Amino acid sequence: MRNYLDFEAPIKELNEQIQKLKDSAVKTGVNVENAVQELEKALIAKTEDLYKNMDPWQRVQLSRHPDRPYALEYIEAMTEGTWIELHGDRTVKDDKAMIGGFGLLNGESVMFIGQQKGANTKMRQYRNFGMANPEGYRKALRLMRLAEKFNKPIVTLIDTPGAFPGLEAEERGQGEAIARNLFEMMRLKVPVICIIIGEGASGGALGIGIGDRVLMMENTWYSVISPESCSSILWRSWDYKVTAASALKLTAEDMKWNGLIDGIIREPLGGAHANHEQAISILKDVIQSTIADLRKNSNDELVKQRIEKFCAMGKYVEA
Amino acid sequence: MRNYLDFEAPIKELNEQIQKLKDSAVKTGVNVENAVQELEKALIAKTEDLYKNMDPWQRVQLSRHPDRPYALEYIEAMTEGTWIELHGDRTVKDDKAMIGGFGLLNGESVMFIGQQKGANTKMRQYRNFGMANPEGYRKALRLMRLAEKFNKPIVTLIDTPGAFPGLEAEERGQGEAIARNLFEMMRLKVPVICIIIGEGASGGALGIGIGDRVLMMENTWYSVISPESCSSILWRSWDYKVTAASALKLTAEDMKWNGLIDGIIREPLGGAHANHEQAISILKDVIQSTIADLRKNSNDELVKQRIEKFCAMGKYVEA
Amino acid sequence: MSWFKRMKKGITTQNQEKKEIPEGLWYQCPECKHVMTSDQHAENDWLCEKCDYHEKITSLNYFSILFDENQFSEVAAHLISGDPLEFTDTKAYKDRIKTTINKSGLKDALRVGFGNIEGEKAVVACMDFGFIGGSMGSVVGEKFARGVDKAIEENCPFICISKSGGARMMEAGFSLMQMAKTSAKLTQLADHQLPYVSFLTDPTTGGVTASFAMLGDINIAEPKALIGFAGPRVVKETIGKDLPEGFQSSEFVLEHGFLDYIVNRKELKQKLALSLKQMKAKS
Amino acid sequence: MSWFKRMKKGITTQNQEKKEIPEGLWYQCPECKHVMTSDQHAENDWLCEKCDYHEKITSLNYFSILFDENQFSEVAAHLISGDPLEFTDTKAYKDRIKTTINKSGLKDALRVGFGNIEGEKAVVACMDFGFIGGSMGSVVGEKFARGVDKAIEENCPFICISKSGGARMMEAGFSLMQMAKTSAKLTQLADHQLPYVSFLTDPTTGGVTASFAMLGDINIAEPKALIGFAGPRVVKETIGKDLPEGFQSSEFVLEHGFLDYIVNRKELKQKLALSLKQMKAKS
Ligand SMILES: [Zn+2]
Ligand SMILES: [Zn+2]
Repeated sequence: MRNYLDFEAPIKELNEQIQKLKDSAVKTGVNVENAVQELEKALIAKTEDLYKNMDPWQRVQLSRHPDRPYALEYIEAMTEGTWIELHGDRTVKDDKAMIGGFGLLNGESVMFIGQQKGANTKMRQYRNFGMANPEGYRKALRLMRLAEKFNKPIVTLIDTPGAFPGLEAEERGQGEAIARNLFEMMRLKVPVICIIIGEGASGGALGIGIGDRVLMMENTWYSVISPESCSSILWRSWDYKVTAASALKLTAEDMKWNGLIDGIIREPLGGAHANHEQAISILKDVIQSTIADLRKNSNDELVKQRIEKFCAMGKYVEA
Repeated sequence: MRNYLDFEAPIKELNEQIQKLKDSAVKTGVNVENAVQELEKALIAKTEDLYKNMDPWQRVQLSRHPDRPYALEYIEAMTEGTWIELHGDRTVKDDKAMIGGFGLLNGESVMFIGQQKGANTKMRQYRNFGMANPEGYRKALRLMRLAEKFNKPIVTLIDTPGAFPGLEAEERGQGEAIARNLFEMMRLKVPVICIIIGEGASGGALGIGIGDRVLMMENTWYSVISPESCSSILWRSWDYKVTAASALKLTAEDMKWNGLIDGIIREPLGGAHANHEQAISILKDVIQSTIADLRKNSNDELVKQRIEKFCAMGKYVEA
Repeated sequence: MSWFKRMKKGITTQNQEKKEIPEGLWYQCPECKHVMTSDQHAENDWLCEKCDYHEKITSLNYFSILFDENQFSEVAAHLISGDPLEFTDTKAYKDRIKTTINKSGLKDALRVGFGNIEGEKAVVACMDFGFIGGSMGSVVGEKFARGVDKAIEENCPFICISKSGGARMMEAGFSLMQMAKTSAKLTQLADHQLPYVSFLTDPTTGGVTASFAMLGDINIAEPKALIGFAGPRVVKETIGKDLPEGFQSSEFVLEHGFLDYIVNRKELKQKLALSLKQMKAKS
Repeated sequence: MSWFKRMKKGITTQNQEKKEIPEGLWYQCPECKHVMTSDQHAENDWLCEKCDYHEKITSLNYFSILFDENQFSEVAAHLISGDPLEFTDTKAYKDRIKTTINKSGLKDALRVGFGNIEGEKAVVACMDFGFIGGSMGSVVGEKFARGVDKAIEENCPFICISKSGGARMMEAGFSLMQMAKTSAKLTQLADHQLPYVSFLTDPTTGGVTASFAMLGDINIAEPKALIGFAGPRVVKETIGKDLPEGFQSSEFVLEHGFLDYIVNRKELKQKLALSLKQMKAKS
């Protein structure tokens, strides 16, 4: 069963009507083809309309849609059985919220790293809701260095409500782990592509988010804080999340407009959750062409440009 | 009060006689100068004799002599108030059995690293008897890389009954931590000097023991296993430690003879424990002249020669 | 006892020039309740003379402690905050900035000075908690960047004194990217083999901890400072029970391997100068 | 039931050529007690067909699994142990070596092969536990070194299959320095951007764990292998209580972050070949 968000109600309704019509046709033998076609046309129009006028808070909700593909699904599908997951930070633990390993993308080896959410209650806990501990960031860095050693491009798939704010995470230096990644990712001498595929929350996202190209899928968000927490801190109430979502300028459009990301990846009509296969295929194409594009530069040039890009971010007044 | 080992009994006796004579002179006013001089001559002769005919097991005992200077004492004295201890592995913990930090040796900055034993019961526990955990080896490596960044020579002072064989040590990868140090120390692009100042037990010692010059102080031992454990494993009894000590060829003389270390540092008459000041002064001179010597090579040459040196170790038959 | 409170406020947010405090006012230590004159307190580097409690102080206070004869020139002093997102919560960000500048006498949450420490050149960046909780926005990032550039230009070490609640939410994505920007600048400093000392003071949390504050060649801290990524309240909510004694204190963070040493403010200058000397690269 | 015992001993220490086992003999799984013919067992890559128990096998067994058509040439096959220290415990080391060579048919505890794995060149070094507990002395170190040289010469990956009780005590200091030597050789391999896969099998402990076995670009292991630095008996004595269930098993070591994956022997060749392909450097 597909899940629908509240504002997806019109889509749900049309989908159900189509299904009902088809069911009745099976029973009665009446030809409903024309009626179905009409409804499907209406569905497309409705979906287009809905997605054109999406507000930031709705984007946030879509980014968390339970039917959305998670990192592993993208990676496994794109690499067609050639992905081998690699484990461990070589110090303390294997973090299940952070996955990584090489896979072949049309024959070319790529290091994929990503935050992984779980698809059901049990897996959500196993994956700690996609909230990595320090060992997750350290595993990611280890794997990035491995990729660098063999001159393989790195692709990170970002999807996290934040770095885990637990007791042991603090003990093992969550801050240090993220900081170290920012520093070391800046000077990785291979192409690095970072893609927000769901939630891009703050330092937890940025910890695997330093790349030559930082891209956001259409229905994702990326900011320094979630709208809910922002509301609670700035408005001292949980009721301003919609306002906060707008104020934070956290959508792909806004982030691109502000020059804080390099591009937007279009999703299938109705969102990635509506058509996994197409979302995967789009992502694969983008990754391949982006790698090809980046490979036109030497690795040293990439590092230099990467550093310069991030150094140029910020708006201030020379008073 | 000075401590004496069993076989140091003749020295103890002579020392006590001298003291008695001096005490009585104070009481009686009799001139004992000549008698004292005679006894002191005898003491020197006896000590020389004793130390000339030391067997390997006695060397092992000397290496553990409770009056022997430990790493911190050497470092603090050699650097004359310019040593700053640096802490932490940047991942899990600060290991008290492994110390490290920069100090100035006649104005020149040197990174000192060493295993530290405690001088009394409480400190022995605090220092875990000089047995480092994985975080100790990782702290050491972090500090070595820091020294490398600023092109400072590294001096390690080895004094350990072994890497700690505890449960958490295994959980956090004692084997990996030592292995990583062997690998990374091989290619540190600065002069590295490793000095056994007490016990050099197995991987726990080697974990900070990869250097351009590996030196042993006269009354120390360095081998793959302690004589006691060797006895227990090979003879299946704890009674063969003296035999094992001989069989293992673990003294400075034997290790030098076999080409497994680069040199021996003479100790003051009666051992380092008998004259800390002189032991410290000798060590300081050796370190300074060795650094000066190594600096005649480029750092790249040092790395190449270091790797070649260790690669040449081993004796086998081309049958 | 309202004069105690006033006094304390003066020290923590407005006391930029110790001379400005009228004589005869008093300071009460919040730890041990010991009372001393504010002059005595300032003379004592704003430590309690009885229990060594380290009062929060300003960037100018730190500069007066560190720079020889309190001589320094400011780097990028003129930068002030824009309002890149036209952000409004209960108040417009633009107005908040204006009010804060007027009230605090500060231009933003970071001040960068260039001068000598025991006769050796150094760039010191220092955060001011009095400016929106020492939060990091574009101005903090850019001043940090120019401080690093100055250190590279002068071929001298770079020191950053952190004191921050984290990111500045009103700059959202821009604020987040200052973590990346400051880290990027530190790679450039490293390429020049110049030492970077991170000095963490009470409190250092959030995005500052997760970027430049943890990236020192050596990380050092004042005693008993709060240092963490997530704030203690959030951690407590996450684990659903009370936090252990001393959690996220400097001493705790040292024990867990993230600090090189803790230094009393009275010994700061001397020890820092020695550390800098020790790390000066040998060519 | 003495023939079961004989059989098992044959498998673990003498079974270098599976064809040498007379037909009609039986293998009983020590885990689940399932009985199968030794031919079936060998056909099944020496796994229990019921519970997948991975029996200890020899270097030649592993080569038969890994190398295409079991074709390989040996590297430094002729090296045998000297007696650098003229070591004698309850027996002279020289005699121990001679007896072991005669009894095991092995020359020392490491065999190095060069051949193809799924059509790609590779050097595989593999330890034999049957030779003084797979202990590392000068011959193991030198063969490892020549294996690395061969990989560099052939510009191909290097794989080491570990199975060892640790250092060879009878070579004392020489044995210890093989940890340094093998690690040094791996820096040379790394300089050539050639992949090194460490494959840990039951048991891998002591000096081997604390050197080359933990230094893989990827570390992989067979299921349920014992992997540790200190042996479980020593750890138990140190902590003075029982060890937790599964302590130092492959699964435990994976969970603690030191293994990249655990692989069933049946999937070893295919998965290893894919990993090697993934790491082949792009120039
Ligand atoms: Zn007080
Ligand atoms: Zn079985």
